[in-house]
Amino acid sequence: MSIYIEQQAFDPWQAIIDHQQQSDLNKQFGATATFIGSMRDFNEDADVSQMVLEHYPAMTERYLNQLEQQARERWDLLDILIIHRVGDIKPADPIVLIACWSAHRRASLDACSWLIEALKHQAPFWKKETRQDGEHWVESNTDGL
Amino acid sequence: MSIYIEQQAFDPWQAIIDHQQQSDLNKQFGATATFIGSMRDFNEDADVSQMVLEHYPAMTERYLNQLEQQARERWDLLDILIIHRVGDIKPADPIVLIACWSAHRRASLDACSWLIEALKHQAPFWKKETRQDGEHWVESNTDGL
Amino acid sequence: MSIQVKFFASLRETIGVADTTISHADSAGQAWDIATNKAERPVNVLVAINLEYAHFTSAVQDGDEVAFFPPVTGG
Amino acid sequence: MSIQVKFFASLRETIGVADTTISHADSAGQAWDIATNKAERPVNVLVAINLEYAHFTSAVQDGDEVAFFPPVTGG
Repeated sequence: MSIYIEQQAFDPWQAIIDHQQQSDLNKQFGATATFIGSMRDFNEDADVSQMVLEHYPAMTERYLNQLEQQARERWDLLDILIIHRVGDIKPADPIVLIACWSAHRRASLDACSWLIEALKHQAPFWKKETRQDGEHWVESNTDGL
Repeated sequence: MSIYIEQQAFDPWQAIIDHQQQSDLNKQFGATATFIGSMRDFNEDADVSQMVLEHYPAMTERYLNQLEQQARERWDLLDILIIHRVGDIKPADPIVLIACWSAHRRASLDACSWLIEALKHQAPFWKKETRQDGEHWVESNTDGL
Repeated sequence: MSIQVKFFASLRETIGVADTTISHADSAGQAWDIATNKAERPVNVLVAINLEYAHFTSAVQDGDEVAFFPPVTGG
Repeated sequence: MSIQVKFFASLRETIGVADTTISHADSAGQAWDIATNKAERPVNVLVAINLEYAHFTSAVQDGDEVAFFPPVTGG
């Protein structure tokens, strides 16, 4: 189980590959579900050229650990990897990675889906977008639809 | 949108990376959800040393195309990649990959979850496991729990 | 008239036939009886006609492909 | 008595303070009033005490860390 806050751009697929190789998951898991959220170059119909992601480090750490713990209590998971980017972010950069490994498919799929929703609603991160007309704090998360 | 039936072992992460680079998805998508099903070295409390995956090629192709079409009608998806392995399979080999790209998170997450369930219930693939006491056809899919 | 009949997986092994052509059948059930020499049908056998799921009572026509197989277990 | 008060994101910019220490407060609301010189509270401001979500009415004690921030927008 690993949680990372990344200051620099990261490759989510390589992070998954590395995590899988380092762990002792081999041959035990039958299911891997992942979610990656990345920066689009538009939001609410406005072009976004860059973004800054601020966070509350100590509380972020506590909440991501709590969410991971809750997921492990609720589903039968073999491993969880969570990575969240902070700092200056460019379009197409990955922002968040959630990967869940389990023996059977529903645990990893449902935990992955639950973790991204819970993270978005609870973890103290804030996005400020740079648009043509200046910098704007994103005021609230969308419902994901 | 791509569907592949693979006769040989494949690397699901590399397949995603390659697909993403070849497509014109860049900067448009904000969400990527993936599911990978892989072979465990045990099933129903018995050690499984190898497996053969048989399929009905023409019907498999038709059903995977139908499922992809249905997912695109139901959710606002930018791209779908489906890969399913057939033939001789060894423990830890990936069997199925489903990857969905969308602007917002729920479409990719919900489509990915729906596609693996629908594939498991409809697509004509069959597993034969080699255990210590011989070869056994898997008689039905689990409910994934 | 020519109808192609296919069997897959455990059913292919039980029946001992992967693929055969029969000269006449009105329904998938009749195709089963002719192709298997009236073998008993397993309770959970599935039927496809021209690559779409169907029933034993479904009509078949000249040129159709009728397939019989056990519950699917892919993914 | 010493209570650390933090502001994040748009609230940090509006208030003009990231981090300050106040010498006394009974509640998070009182900590807000002292640290902001009674600035008006935005309707949607969130409160955390010692890294856990709390309320403006929640009690604070010596050594506590009280944070105020807008709705979270990560992920």
